[in-house]
Order: sequence, then structure tokens, then C-alpha cells
Amino acid sequence: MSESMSSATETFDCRDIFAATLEEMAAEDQRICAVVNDSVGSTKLGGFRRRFPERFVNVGIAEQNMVGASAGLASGGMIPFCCGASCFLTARAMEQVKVDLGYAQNNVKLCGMSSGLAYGELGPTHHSIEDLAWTRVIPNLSVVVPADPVETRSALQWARDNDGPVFLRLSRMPVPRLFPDDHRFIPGQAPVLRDGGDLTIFANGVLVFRALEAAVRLGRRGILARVINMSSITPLDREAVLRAARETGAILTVEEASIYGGLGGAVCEIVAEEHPVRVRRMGVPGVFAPTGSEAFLLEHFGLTAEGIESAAADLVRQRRAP
Amino acid sequence: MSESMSSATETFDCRDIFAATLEEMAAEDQRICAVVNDSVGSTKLGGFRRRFPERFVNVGIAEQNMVGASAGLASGGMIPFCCGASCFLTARAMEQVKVDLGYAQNNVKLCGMSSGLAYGELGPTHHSIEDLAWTRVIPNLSVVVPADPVETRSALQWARDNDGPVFLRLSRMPVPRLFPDDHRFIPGQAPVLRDGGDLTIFANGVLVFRALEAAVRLGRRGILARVINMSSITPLDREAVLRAARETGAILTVEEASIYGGLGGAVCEIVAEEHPVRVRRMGVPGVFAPTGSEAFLLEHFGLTAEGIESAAADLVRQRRAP
Amino acid sequence: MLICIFMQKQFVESDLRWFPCKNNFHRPLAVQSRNWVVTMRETTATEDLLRRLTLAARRVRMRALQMVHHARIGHPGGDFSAADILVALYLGVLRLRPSDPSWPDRDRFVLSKGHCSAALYATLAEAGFFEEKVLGTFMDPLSILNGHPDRKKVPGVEANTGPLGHGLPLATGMALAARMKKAAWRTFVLTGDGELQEGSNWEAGLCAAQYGLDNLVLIVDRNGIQQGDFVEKIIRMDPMADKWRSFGWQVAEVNGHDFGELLCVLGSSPLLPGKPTCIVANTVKGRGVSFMENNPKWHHHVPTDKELALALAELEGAER
Amino acid sequence: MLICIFMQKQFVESDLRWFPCKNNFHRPLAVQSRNWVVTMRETTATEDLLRRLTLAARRVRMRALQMVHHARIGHPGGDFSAADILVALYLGVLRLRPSDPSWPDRDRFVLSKGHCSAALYATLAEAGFFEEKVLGTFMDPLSILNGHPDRKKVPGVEANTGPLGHGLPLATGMALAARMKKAAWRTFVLTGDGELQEGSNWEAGLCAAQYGLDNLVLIVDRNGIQQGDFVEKIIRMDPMADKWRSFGWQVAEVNGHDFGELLCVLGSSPLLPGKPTCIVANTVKGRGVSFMENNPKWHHHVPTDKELALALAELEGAER
Ligand SMILES: Cc1ncc(C[n+]2csc(CCOP(=O)(O)OP(=O)(O)O)c2C)c(N)n1
Ligand SMILES: Cc1ncc(C[n+]2csc(CCOP(=O)(O)OP(=O)(O)O)c2C)c(N)n1
Ligand SMILES: [Mg+2]
Ligand SMILES: [Mg+2]
Repeated sequence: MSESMSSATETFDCRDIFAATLEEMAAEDQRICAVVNDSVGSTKLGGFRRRFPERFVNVGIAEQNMVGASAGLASGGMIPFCCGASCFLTARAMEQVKVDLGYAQNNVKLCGMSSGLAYGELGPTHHSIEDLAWTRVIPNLSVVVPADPVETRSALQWARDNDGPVFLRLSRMPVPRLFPDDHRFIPGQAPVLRDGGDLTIFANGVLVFRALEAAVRLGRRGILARVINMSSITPLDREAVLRAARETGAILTVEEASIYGGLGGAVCEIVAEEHPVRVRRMGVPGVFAPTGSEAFLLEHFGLTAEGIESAAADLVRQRRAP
Repeated sequence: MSESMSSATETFDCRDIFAATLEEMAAEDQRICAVVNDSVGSTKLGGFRRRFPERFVNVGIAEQNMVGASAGLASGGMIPFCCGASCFLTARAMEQVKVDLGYAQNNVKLCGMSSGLAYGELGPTHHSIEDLAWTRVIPNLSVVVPADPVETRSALQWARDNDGPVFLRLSRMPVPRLFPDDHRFIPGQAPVLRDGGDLTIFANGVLVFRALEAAVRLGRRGILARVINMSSITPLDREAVLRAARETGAILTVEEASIYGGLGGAVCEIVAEEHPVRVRRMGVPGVFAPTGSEAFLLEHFGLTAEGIESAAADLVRQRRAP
Repeated sequence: MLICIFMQKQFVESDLRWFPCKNNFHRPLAVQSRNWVVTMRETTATEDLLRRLTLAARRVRMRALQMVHHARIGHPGGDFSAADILVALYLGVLRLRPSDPSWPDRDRFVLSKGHCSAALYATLAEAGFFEEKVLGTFMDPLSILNGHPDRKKVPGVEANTGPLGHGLPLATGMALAARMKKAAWRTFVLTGDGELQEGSNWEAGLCAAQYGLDNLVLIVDRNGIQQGDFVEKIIRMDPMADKWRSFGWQVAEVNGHDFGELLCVLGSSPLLPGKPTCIVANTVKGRGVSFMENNPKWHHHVPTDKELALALAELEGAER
Repeated sequence: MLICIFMQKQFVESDLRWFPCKNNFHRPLAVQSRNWVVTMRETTATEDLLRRLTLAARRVRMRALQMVHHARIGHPGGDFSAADILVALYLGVLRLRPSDPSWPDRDRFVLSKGHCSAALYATLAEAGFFEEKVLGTFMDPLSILNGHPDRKKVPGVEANTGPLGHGLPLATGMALAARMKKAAWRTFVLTGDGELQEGSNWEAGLCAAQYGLDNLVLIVDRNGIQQGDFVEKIIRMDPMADKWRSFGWQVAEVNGHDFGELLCVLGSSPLLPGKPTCIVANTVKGRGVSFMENNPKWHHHVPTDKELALALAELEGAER
């Protein structure tokens, strides 16, 4: 596994900034409440519960009611942050997410914790790699995958201020800081983290820093990769995709998710519609993962700086070929 | 709405052949049973219940248990056909479909009835337009959308013989017969219904005959459209897509589903990966539908022979432009 | 007029907290029986009020049936079993401002059995939320009156329902919101009896009991029939009251077609401090038209022209 | 040795049907009490058998804890509350052929609380489904022993569990399959108590009662603790037995750490014809190690080296 950046840099479990920001917002705004499914520890909301017990609801192990009751709280004027393991929050309450959030437009902020392969050796039941495909198809639902602590905080603040349902897909694996303090998450705007003209890498979540590392390594080989943080899945920055297609002619998508229907799928749809270029999707290739930790599985599926580097190099080679 | 073909031709509600085939198979094979969620009428399984009461399970209004118990039946050696309105069967039991079917590979045949916009004026809660995106991302699960009575029957027989979980997405809107009696559904093989070199239309389900009608009309305007029946979503006929890209240079996908992540998404992913060409996706464009019947809504979203014709003509025009 | 309410033995009348109610007509009198406290309450609901409600419910049934006939889809059986409950709520119990449907302090009502939208829409029109003529657009293209209620389109509708088993979780959240905001509104939710086969209801039931939501009232339209058959034959839900009690709720049973009982019990609901209330309303599916009553077929049968005429005539001529 | 079983009053001893059982040691004696039939049964389970199970359970606990320590993840509290139940089932009750795990007539067992896979794997090894050394690969890369059981990889595992609330629906299906195939196998499923907050369980509960699945046995590991806290403090599940009774089940309560009781009640389960059986097993989370017992922290706490050593020493030295 690539160590060059992480060894040099301090890393953060984004759940800490998540919990701290939620508490801070709750202190300022009486409407903010938290709903959990027996997940106080894993969501790090023990502090929230201590400070705001009357705005903390633990519905027990019951995800349908968790999402339904959150919708009711929202319709009653609260701003519920509904927090649970992403795998259960989405799959177990899929219809509540569609109907009570997407269709009825209740102002609920779904916080899918420990998404992607975070639960590693707990196995495929606990991996949440379908959640992007599942939520992306639901109208009115914003889908956001922050990449670092700064963006996590900003996305939470944006979610509070934006009247409408949001799915925040959060992670647990420590990541370095990528953004300066004043970085603001803006929906539908995908910031360029590093420019380049040979291909564009769209990544989100915990894989953004690995994509950046890959770009550094590619640079050493004379390949200039543009790296874009695609934290905003819905709405998607169409323009950034089309610019990438026009200006770099090849695209690599990198996500801790299935390669079907998620970020990769979204990018392929836009590109194929308006400016066809070659797109390679990295992620989990349509299988249930074997036993292993998150780090092991990321490596197993090639989702390391080296893996991204080599996929990118291949793609550029293909493109340069006749 | 286009009437040319339907006025000339007898049409069929595929639920009839579905019910008849299921009864026929159950008479031959003791392992076949049916599981419903208070949906005897809408699945047309009254006859099945009368003939095989001991192999008929009505779990009541309880989709999680419907899918879970079906998985248990399968693990106990039965071949359950688990039948309910597609909107509830998929969304309400999404995690059971992922875990008990996809992951555990229990031999359950999910029959999603009245999918797409079939429930028309009953509204978005009852429309099942996300189901293709949702199921396509689940490993080990075959996803099939038959186009006519012959294919419905053949797909059911194939599902019986194939040991593994299957999602059959069935419809209610009467459609004409498209295939000869001896047509066989083969997974991963997308039959060419009409050949042409100017563009390819991939369609499935109730929209296949409309796509064919569109091709007839296009032919009159000198545009030769290839029409392919993409009933097999998982596995997908990669080769048919790549041939279409290479040979016709432009692709139109037509589905009674969201344009995100379903058939259109799948085709874009393949094309963008291996042979980038322009793809236009027709379907429900990321919104919840307004009030109206299925026929009205199909027209509203341009999913008529005329609508398909004009989208195809646009696409060919774009392609021919510099 | 005397009304009987059956309650669990362990609670005595003095525990009861009376909520303010539009028609504040209850005077509790406790009578002990072997297993129950039978509470006799004298209603001060005037004959006049009861007559008004009876007439309104008749109009609601007639309109709902016309709407279903017009749309050629619908669920008249459940519309009719719920009609009296809806009318009692909207015209006798709920604190609402039809001219200001989003008045923050309004009582909330969620029709969890959203397939009975025709009865709901007709009741909302009766209560003045919109004009009666809108009912004529039921399920027409682009109408605000979808087959299942849409809160973004229809004044007075609180929740988008249709898939069964959503209402009680939603209502639980609304009741939690009222508590968090220290607001006085109450939340009522009406479910079917077949609907309670959905596990989501029991998740919410446990949660509401844990949080002691005594601002939440569940009404079960216990008409004994679901989509395909009698509930008993598909998945039995009796003993209904025992289930809710074992889940920590206060339970009362009423005749869901008796306005005296409905007003008295709904008006004084929630019944006990510290517990959510479940009111099992015993009803008849298709109630009000002889040939529709207690017949599973009428769950979603669309009346022919002749059936419509016969039904309307029966309703028109009805005494009670 | 005398065993007490508590049953609902309305059923008398003569209603009971005794299923054949490996250790066929019950001799019913009914004693009436105010609310219960207290059935006294004399067990013929020899001291020898009980000693064997006790030793096996001790090994299961020791190995499970070592496995969790090795993997640095796991759920030792629930492993320990369930260990005696698992051992009683696999070594005393279930009809199985470890050398032929897919023997069609085997009894089925579903560990619905799949997070306690360490205890299950250790028990399966104890029962001879695979070699003990495999346990050392718990959660290692590419190991067959995933954090949650996978039926496609582990001999003896019937279901892929992990998400709570899957086991009872699966088991209901298995019991229905047995009935359709006129097969004699029984289906047992073990859930947590917090797990029963999932509505899917109650959906299956209704269904199993409707179909009178007297080949289905649900065992509830009632250790009073869920992930974050005591069940009582999060979402109370008591009165547990009343809930299942009101859902149409036959209920018995046992001490989940007493092999005499477990063998007697599980061995003679299902308890009544025409009804599914629920056995509420009163247990202690972390049972067997003083500093783990009844402490929510041990739900998924991974022992330090020192804690491991202390725990192993305690288990090693345990008398009972
Ligand atoms: C989740 C879900 N499953 C299935 C349906 C289809 N459905 C509509 S109404 C109905 C029967 C409802 O019966 P009940 O709750 O008793 O209502 P009522 O008798 O009051 O009409 C069913 C199964 C649905 N709307 N939602
Ligand atoms: C659907 C679902 N939601 C949440 C979890 C996370 N989780 C794992 S174990 C557990 C607590 C289980 O408590 P209980 O059922 O009492 O089990 P036991 O005490 O026997 O360990 C939770 C919430 C899960 N596995 N599945
Ligand atoms: Mg009913
Ligand atoms: Mg527990």
C-alpha cells in the first residue's frame, strides 16, 4: 500500500469532525436533532447525547422507523441528522428514503457512516458499495461524499442550510487534510485539485488522496493527470466532466463503491451523451468482497496510489494508440 | 400516442402468460412454490392458489419477510417465485435482496409485477422506475425485463432451470407479440429485431414494440435503425453493445425506468469503457411523475413511437454533423 | 347520551388526563368490571352536531364513490370504512385552520392507508381546505389529486403515503417534534388492519412507547378485510388490542361508525399520560351501501354505472 | 434433576406433543399456579452429559475470545451469552451430520445475531464440522471465517447473517419448506433481544403463527444489553413473552446458562402442535468472565493482552 503521503501527513477520522460540527450546529440552532439506530458509539454522538439529550433520539435497531420518524421530525419543523451505518441506513430503509425523503421532500439529512469498505472484515453484509447507485436514482435527494475533514464540516453546514433531503456518505478510514480551512463545499461544483492535460481522474471520499498520490507518481513518468474531487454526486458538475472530456480526452473514475451505477456510471452517462471519450471505472467490480480489512480490500481491488497510477497509465497509453 | 401497430395487432397482458406458465411449471415440478404479499389478484395467482394451495404462501403485507422467507424456502430446497408489485418488492426489501439473494445466492425468483409506470395515476410511490438501477448493482442477481408473452414465458422457464437468484421485471400494459413461439430467452444474448446501420436502439419491456414502430417510421425517412431487445440487463450482452457502437456509431436506449443507472447507464458504461460513441438515454428524466395514467405518462416523457423516432432522428443528425 | 370506553384494568380513571378538545363534552364515570375499567362518559355532543357529522359523512361517501367511478381506479371499501373516522376527526376533533393549512400549531393527521385518498380528499373539501369542484379532477392528468396523497400539492395533506407502513413512523417523528418544540399539537394517524402486517409499524410502536409519546394517537381501521381477502384468512391480526398493549400502548376500542363514541374517545385522546394511545376502531368495509359491506371484492372494485346509481340512492335515502 | 418450565395457562400438559429428541429425558408433571402451568420435568440427562457440555462451552468461550483478540474485532459479550445455547443445540439437540453438512434431513439452525460468529465457528469446530485450526484464521485476509457467517464458505453454516432481523424470516421460510416437502427437520433460530426491535421479525412472527409452524423454534438471547447500552434504556423489549404470545406463539422461559433446562426445553421443542415456539432464554452478556458480565462495553470490546490472559485464567479455573 502507498505510504508516501500518509506517512508524511497527519490523518483524520472524519467522524470526529462530523460529531464536533453537529454539536456545534445544534448549540446554535434548536431545530437540529440527531436520530440513531443503536449507533451512538460508531457515529461518535455520545457528546451530542450528553449535551442535547432532549434532541437525541435512539430508535433502537430499526432503520425503517429511523428514516420514517426522521421525516416526521422534519415535517414537524426539526432538522434531523439521521445517522447510522450506511449499509443499513440505505438498504434497509430504501423505500422510506425514496418516498418520505425524495418524494415528500422532507428536510432530513441522512448520514451514512462507515460507508464503502470501511467495515472490511465484517464482510459484504456490512460493505456499503451499492449506496451511490441506489441513492443517485432518487429525485430531489442530494448525494455528497466528502473527501476530508474540512469538506465534511462544510458539507454538514451546507446540508443544514439547504432545505431538502441530503445523503451524506461519510467514511471512517483516516485521511489527510486536502483542503484549506476556508474551503466551502458547493453542490454541483467539483474543484480541480491538480491540473493536467493527459487525463482526468474523478475521485471522491477516502480515495481522493490516493488519486492525488497517483497523480504525483504519474507526473514523475511524464503523464499529467488532472485530479477532480467529485464529492457532489447529485447534483453532478456536468461542466467539469465535459471539460475533462474535451480537454484531456480520457477519464478515470475512482470510488470506494461498485463500478456499476455510482460515480463512474454518472460520468459515463454524461460523457456518452455529450462528448464521448474513453472512461475507465475503478471500484469494486461487481462482486462481493472476500474476507479482509478495508486496507487489504482496497489493495485487493487495486484502489491504491499504485493501482490508480497503473490504470491511468494504461488509459493514456490506449488513448495515444491509434 | 402511436396506434399503427397496436391497432393492427392483438395485445397481451403478460401477467396472464406469467400465471399460466407458473401453474404449468408447478404441475411438473414439486419444488415450485409461490410467495405473495396480499397480491393474489394483481399477480393473477388465484389459479395457482386453487391448484397448489400447499405450495402457495401469502405472507400478508410484509415485503421484508416475503423475500426473507422466500430465501429460506429456497435454502430448504424449494424454488420460490416471490411475486409482488415491483415498487415494494425491490425498495421495501432491498437489503434482503442484497443479502439473502445476491450474497447468500438463494435460488429465489423475484417477480416484480406492474413495474415501470404501470400504476400510472396511483403515483410515484407506486412507480417502479428505480428498480433497474437498484438491482443491477447487486452481484449474482440476474435481471431480466421480458418484452412480450413469448419471452415472458421463456424467461420464467429459464429462471426455473438456472440455479441462482433472478429478478424478473414484469409488466401489465398490453403488448403485441414480438417473438415466434420457439423464441428462447438466453441470458446475456440480446436479439436483433431489426437491422440497420445508422443507429442502434436498445429497448426492453413494454417499450420494445414502440421502438420497433419508431424504426418503421425512421425507415420511411431514410434512417435505418437497428433495434435490439435488451431484456437481459444482468448479464448484459457486451458484444451487442460494442457491435452497435462500432457498426452504427450512435445508440439510443429506451426504458420504462429512470435514465440514471438502468439500461441506459449500463450501455453508457460499456461504450465509454471500450468504444466511445454518442448515447442518448430515454426514460424518466430524474423526476417524480405528475398525475396521469401509464399511457399519459409515457407520452408525457416522450416514450412513444413518435418520441423515440424524433430522438433517434436528432441523434443521427448530431452524429452526421461535424 | 352515554358512551362506554374499555380500558386496561391497571389504569384507574384518576390517572386520565383530559386534553382540551373542541367539543369538550366528557364527564368521566368509572365502573369496575372483572377485566376492565369500563368508563362511562356522558357526551354533551348535541344531536345537532351528530346530525351534521352524519350528513357530512354521507356526502363524503357519495363523493368518494363518484370520484372512484370517474377515475376508474380506487379503493371504495376502505374509503367507506374510514369515512366516519375522517369526518369525526376533521369536523369534530382536530384543531386546524383550513384557510391556513400550515398553521404551525395545528394538530397533525396522517392517513397511513393512503389508498383511501378519495375519502380523505372529500373530507378535506368538506372541511374547507379546497373547493369541492377540485374533487372532479381526481386522478386526471396533471391533477393535484393523485391516487395517493401528495403533501406538496394538496392543502391539508401532511404526508405522502401509499406504500403501507409509513404513517406510524412518520407520526412518531411528528410527535417527537412536538415534544422537542414543547408544542401542544397532537398527532393522529389512521392505519388499516392489514397494513399492520408491515414490520415498520411495530418498530415505530416500540419507539413511541419508549419515548412515552402521549401526544400520539393511532387509530386502526379494523374492518377485517385487506386487499385479497379477510385479514383472518391471510395473516390474522387478532388479538389486536393485546398486541399494542404488549408493545406498551394504552388501548381503547370503539365502534368506528358511531360519532358519539368517536368524538368522545378521539376528543379525549391521548387517553393516558406517559403512553401513546391506540384506538381500535371496529368498522365495516364498504359501510353504508348494502352490497358493498363486508365484501373483499370492494377493496378496489370500481363501481359500474348501475352500481354507482344504486349506491348513491342508498346513501341518499339512508336514515341513521 | 428437576426442571421447571413456565407455560401459558390455557394449555394443559396433555396438549403437549413430545418430539423425538436425542436425549429423550423428560417426564412431564404439571403443577397449577395462579397464572401459569408450571411443568416440572425430571431430566435424565446424565451428569456426564452435562459435564461434557460444560467443558465444551468453556472451550468455545476461550476460543471465541482468542479469535476476537486475534482479529482485533468481534462481539465477545454476545458470544458469551449465546455460548451455552449454541453448545446445547449443536452437541445435545440438533440432528446433524458434521461429516455431511448438507444432509437433507438435518435440523436447521440460523444464527440471526450473526455478529456472534466467533462463538458459532468455535461451536461448529467443537461439533466436528471443520478442524479447530481453521479458527486461527478468523477474519484473516481471504479466510473462510468472515466476520459474519457465509453459508457458501463455512461447512455447517445455513445462512448469511450479520444485518439483524434476517434470521426469523429465513427460518420461517425453512420451516415452510419442511412442511411443503413433508420433511421432519426442525428449524431453530437464535436472535438477540435488541435485534427484535427490527420490524422484519414481527412480520415473520405473524406469518409463522398464521401457518401454525410447529416445526419452528425461536430462541431469544435475552441478555438485556444491545450495542450501545441496556435494552431497557434504548428501546425496552419487555414484556418479551407477552409480545410473542399476542403474536400467536407458544412461549417458554429458560435459564440460558443451565444445560439441564436448555436440553429439556430445546429438546422437547417445538412445545405445542399448531404453533411456533418462542423460547426466551434469560442470559448474561459476557457470561463466564467476571469483568465482562453485564457490561455494555463488552458488546464489541476487543480484549487487551492482559484482559485476555485474565479471562482465559478465569474460564480455565471455572468450577461449574
Ligand atoms: C407496502 C405495500 N404493499 C402492498 C400494497 C398494496 N395494497 C394496497 S391496499 C392493500 C390492502 C390494505 O388493507 P388494509 O390495511 O386492511 O386497508 P383497508 O382495509 O382499510 O383498505 C394492499 C396490500 C401497498 N400499498 N403497500
Ligand atoms: C440491521 C442492523 N442494524 C444495526 C446493526 C449493528 N449491530 C450489530 S450488533 C448490534 C446490537 C445487537 O444487540 P442484540 O440483538 O441484543 O445482540 P447481543 O446482545 O446478543 O449481542 C447492532 C446494533 C446490525 N448488525 N444490523
Ligand atoms: Mg382492512
Ligand atoms: Mg442483547
